[in-house]
Amino acid sequence: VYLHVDPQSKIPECYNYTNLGFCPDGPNCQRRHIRKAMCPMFLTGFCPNGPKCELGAHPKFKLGLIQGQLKFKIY
Amino acid sequence: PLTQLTLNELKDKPWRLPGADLSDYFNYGFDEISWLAYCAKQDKLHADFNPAKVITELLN
Amino acid sequence: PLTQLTLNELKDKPWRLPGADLSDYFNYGFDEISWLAYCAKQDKLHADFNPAKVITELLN
Ligand SMILES: [Zn+2]
Ligand SMILES: [Zn+2]
Repeated sequence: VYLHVDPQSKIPECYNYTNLGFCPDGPNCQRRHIRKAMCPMFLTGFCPNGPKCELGAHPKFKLGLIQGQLKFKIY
Repeated sequence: PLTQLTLNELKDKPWRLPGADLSDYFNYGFDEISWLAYCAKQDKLHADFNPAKVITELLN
Repeated sequence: PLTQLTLNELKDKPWRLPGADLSDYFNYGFDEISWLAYCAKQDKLHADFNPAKVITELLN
């Protein structure tokens, strides 16, 4: 049995794309842009499934960890 | 959307467990109380939102 | 909101160019408009329903 190793898998996931939903570097970004669907409940504000949710991603729109040129301030 | 009632019906409240990350469950910086306050404001039918009751329930 | 300013500050908006793939820039099926709306909601709800603020209001 072959374990197929995706050469992309060593590239870290893009924080902006995953958490903020936008990365200004687009296709030129050095990090991976992993396309996801958002959990519709989480989009509303709350999903009881938490980290085990299978309805979609629960992106953390968190500030202060942003890489690159995007600068967000939320208070 | 999940309302106050639904939240109270959930027997397990895994976001309260030690080590749980609230932001895995709540978006927009909500926690349990602020989420309930938001639901109450969203839904005028839940104008019976009673802060004292919410706090009491949370502490139980 | 500040998030909107930030996007406007980007001189190039390469995702608008012909042949650009929006999903290279925007995740979750967002486009420029829906993403800005999402940011605005983040801004607003963080400000209005910040847990500390809600608690303060409940106790007053
Ligand atoms: Zn990126
Ligand atoms: Zn979910």
